[in-house]
Amino acid sequence: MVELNAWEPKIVAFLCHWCSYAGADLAGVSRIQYPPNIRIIRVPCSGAINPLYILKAFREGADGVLVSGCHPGDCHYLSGNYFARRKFFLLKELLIFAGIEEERLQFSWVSASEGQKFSQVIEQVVEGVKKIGPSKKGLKEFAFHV
Amino acid sequence: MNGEVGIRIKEKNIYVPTMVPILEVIQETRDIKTFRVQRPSSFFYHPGQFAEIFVPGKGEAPFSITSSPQEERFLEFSIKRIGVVTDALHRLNPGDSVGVRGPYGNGFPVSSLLHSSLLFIGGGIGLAPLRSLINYVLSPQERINFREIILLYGARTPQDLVFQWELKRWAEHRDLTLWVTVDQGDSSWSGIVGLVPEVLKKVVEVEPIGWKSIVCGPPIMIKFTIKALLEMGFQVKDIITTLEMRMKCGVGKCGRCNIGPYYVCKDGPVFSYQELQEMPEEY
Amino acid sequence: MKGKFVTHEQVFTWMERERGLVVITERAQKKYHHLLPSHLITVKTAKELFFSPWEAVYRYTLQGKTWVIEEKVEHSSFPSFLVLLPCEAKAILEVTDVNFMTEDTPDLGYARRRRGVTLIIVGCERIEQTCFCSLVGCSPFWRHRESVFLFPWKGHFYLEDGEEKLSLSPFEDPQKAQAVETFFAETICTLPLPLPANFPEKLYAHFDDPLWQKMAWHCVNCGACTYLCPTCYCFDLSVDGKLRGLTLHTWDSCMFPKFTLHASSHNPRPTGKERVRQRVMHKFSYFPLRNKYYGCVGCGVCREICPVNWDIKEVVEGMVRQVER
Amino acid sequence: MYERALTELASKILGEVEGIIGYAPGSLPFHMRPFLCQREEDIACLSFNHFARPNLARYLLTLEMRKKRVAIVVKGCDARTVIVLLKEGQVKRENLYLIGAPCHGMVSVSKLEERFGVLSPPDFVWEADTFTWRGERFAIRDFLEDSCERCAYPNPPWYDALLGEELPKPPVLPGGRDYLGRIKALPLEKRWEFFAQEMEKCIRCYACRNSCPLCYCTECFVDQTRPSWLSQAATRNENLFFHLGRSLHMAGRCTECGACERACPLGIPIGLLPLYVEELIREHFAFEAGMNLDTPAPLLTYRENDPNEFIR
Repeated sequence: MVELNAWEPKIVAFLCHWCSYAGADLAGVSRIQYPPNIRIIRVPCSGAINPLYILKAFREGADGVLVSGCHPGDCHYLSGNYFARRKFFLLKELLIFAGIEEERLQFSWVSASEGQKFSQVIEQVVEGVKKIGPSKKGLKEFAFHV
Repeated sequence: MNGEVGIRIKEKNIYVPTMVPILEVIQETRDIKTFRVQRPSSFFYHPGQFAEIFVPGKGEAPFSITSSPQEERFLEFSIKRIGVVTDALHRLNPGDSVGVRGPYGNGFPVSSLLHSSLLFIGGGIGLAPLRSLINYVLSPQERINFREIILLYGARTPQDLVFQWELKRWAEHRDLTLWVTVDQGDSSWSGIVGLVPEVLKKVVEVEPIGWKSIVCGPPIMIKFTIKALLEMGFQVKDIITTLEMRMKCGVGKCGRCNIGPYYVCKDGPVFSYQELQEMPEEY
Repeated sequence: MKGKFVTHEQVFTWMERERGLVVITERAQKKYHHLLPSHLITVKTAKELFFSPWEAVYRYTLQGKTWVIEEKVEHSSFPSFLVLLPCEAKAILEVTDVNFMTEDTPDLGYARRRRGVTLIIVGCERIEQTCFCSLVGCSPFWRHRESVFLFPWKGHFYLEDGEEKLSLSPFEDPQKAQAVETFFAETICTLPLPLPANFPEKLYAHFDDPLWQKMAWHCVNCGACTYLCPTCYCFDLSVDGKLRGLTLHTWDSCMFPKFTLHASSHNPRPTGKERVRQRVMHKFSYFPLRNKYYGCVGCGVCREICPVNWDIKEVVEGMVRQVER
Repeated sequence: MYERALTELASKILGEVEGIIGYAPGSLPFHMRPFLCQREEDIACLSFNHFARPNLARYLLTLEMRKKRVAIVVKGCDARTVIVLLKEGQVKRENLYLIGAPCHGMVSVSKLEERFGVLSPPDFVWEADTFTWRGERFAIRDFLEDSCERCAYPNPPWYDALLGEELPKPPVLPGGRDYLGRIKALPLEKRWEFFAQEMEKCIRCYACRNSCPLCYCTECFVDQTRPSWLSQAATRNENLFFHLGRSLHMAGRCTECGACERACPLGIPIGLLPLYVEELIREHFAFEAGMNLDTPAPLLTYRENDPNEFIR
């Protein structure tokens, strides 16, 4: 058994190529520290994220999911993040309605120049997820003992 | 106190495959590869049977065994890239391992073919199951049990011909008459051009008495080839073909591959045309 | 074999004592909640106890460069008794057992769970409007020599337990037992007649009947009927997990298009008509042709739960008229 | 109900249309079934009552029906579904003839059983909004299916012919019947417990999906293999994944007809999740599915002042 204090959350971060991914890059080259719990998946646009990606991430064992895109109005594809915002709003509210903690799924707008904000967001997300512990509510339950 | 049900159960899980290494991969055509895998111990089979191949993380699918049972070291499977499992298979290299379970199915009715002349007709990847039987009957021990042997093989284009190395060997084999045709020739092709059923009527001149024909290929080709064979005077019981179905278990339990009361995985995949005629047309 | 009698209390106390080892089906529970303990473990269908909705067959793991396959080891505690209705018992004994417990290729998961379980059949006092068991060779008092049979009779339970699987001490009352037998025989006479002889063969000949199209029209092709059917045993083997995962043995249904879809995208049963025909034909023709019993036990569950009132009894009766014509 | 109006209308239009998709008495009491009326002699079978549960719009999507001009009997919710199908280009207006049936709501058999025990059809005499059982009078409203208790649209918003007369809007529901409210009022962990318990029951027979006229994907995401989203094993979390995924696919399309809930053989209130999504959409995006053809679907449009507080 993993002891709770030894447990580190696994967080999947979907970052849009044009802003948040570049923001993460900037955080990296600027040597800004942030927790190493995230696994980044680069997507062309936050609007390209199918809510099923997020559910699937939970199913495969993510303790938290972060989705990050360009600020409203800054989308490389003009309006992708506006459409995304509606989808994410519904998804987030639906998960909360179904009894899943709101810290599990978080969103942020991070631009290419916001390396500092990126690291702050990651810190907040990791902290939030750490507070509520490992995810059990979306995970596939094929626990199997040989 | 517990009731013992009247059947003794062998403690072996039939769904668990044996992992074996791939020994060799041969690129046959653009999308067909032949995989030579190590033969698991106590894997004994007849020509025409198939095995389930398991690619970890991807799934399982049934493939006919294309090597002759007389090969002791390995099994061969010729596989076209078409779905999830085959796609994953095509990414594998010698040294990687796959799971094998089987053999399943009835195989060709070898005993009823004894002392007859055999007319093999294959289309595309349909040559794979035939190859097992062809090499079996061509082997020195078995050859005396059969009379004349003809193989008519067709593919869409010269690039789609599988087992070209084997075809070369067979062409030189004096115990076998080989006809190869393509639906559409090109500049490099000097052989016969035409659809299998037409070529069959044109070039293969046999008196159907004492002959058995074994047909395998895409459904549409089988359909018209059988028609041509009947026109040539073949009896329905002398035409043998194989069927394809989606299969999972391989032992007639999972319930999906039935055609009427017959399970293709257990009672087939080899059926005579006579048996086929009695089945509902749902394949 | 002559039956004996036990009191309600005897059965009740025995089940209380063996609680944890006794499982009851929801339908039996609903019918006999007033005679049997109310807090026994219930299962929705009898088959799911042996034929799990899902189970892992083996685990595969990539260790270094080799794949390791580890078989599933059966968990230890499992019930010893299953209380169920006659139709549900017939489904186990004559359909799912026949499919899974073949001598040469047994389904190990099913067989392991099934082996230690004694079926306790409780006969039906009342016949529901959805029942049609007499049509398919079952009856409200269907018994089997390897199973225990109970039937509530005038303040007692009539008990047939030739192999003494329940440690009850029944008393004999030949006169009363005779009365029970007479009651059974008389009741059976009043039930609808079985399907005509050779119906499986005749139905088989009507594979291409245009009636199928008409009958299949309003079926929505969901799997409710097959999943809740006590006899439907079709399953799927699928994998889950990439570098470390399981091969799963899960329920599957012939009503789903993916059931028979080839990798080449050809589907031998492309529309609802073929799939509905397969379901009916499998139960009333293919299965009996192979295994002599009908693949349907007439429990009527599918009639009850169908969201669009697609009625298998009606369809079979329609086909009977068609083949007799 | 409406039998006379139905037969009159049917004999008038049959010929003009190739078939009438309607309801006919089922094989069991308290059951109605979808019925395709194509010949004169079928007309007598057409009927409508408090047990016409399935949403018939589903049958417009079968291959043979798409090619034909058909008439279809629609309740308020079914008509809204047809409008969504029209909007999504699944059916053609010129191929449709909508027969509107003002609906008093569907009666739940299990609620009847709960009250009256084993049901015997001759005990009941049915009227539009009341019924008598062995001479005693009851209100239909007290025995409605959950999905119908919350209904706000008894009349089809669109029809070519109407059976009977339009009904007044049903009264605002008393608090006890506000399902969403009841769940929303629970604390997070209790909500989880509730859904976990319900999802545990689900066997993934897809009766909900297949009864839903708007679940018409040729390949549902649960059946996809590239990628494979979830396994076939009907475990609690996998089931929740399916129902969440389905609710999201229905976002801005679900007309709250409750066909999924009524179809569920295990009585799981599956409607809750899509219903909540629709409530959010109503509240935040001011949209209701199936009311007209012009308003763009909420997820195909946006406003700059959409909710943004949940994003850092």
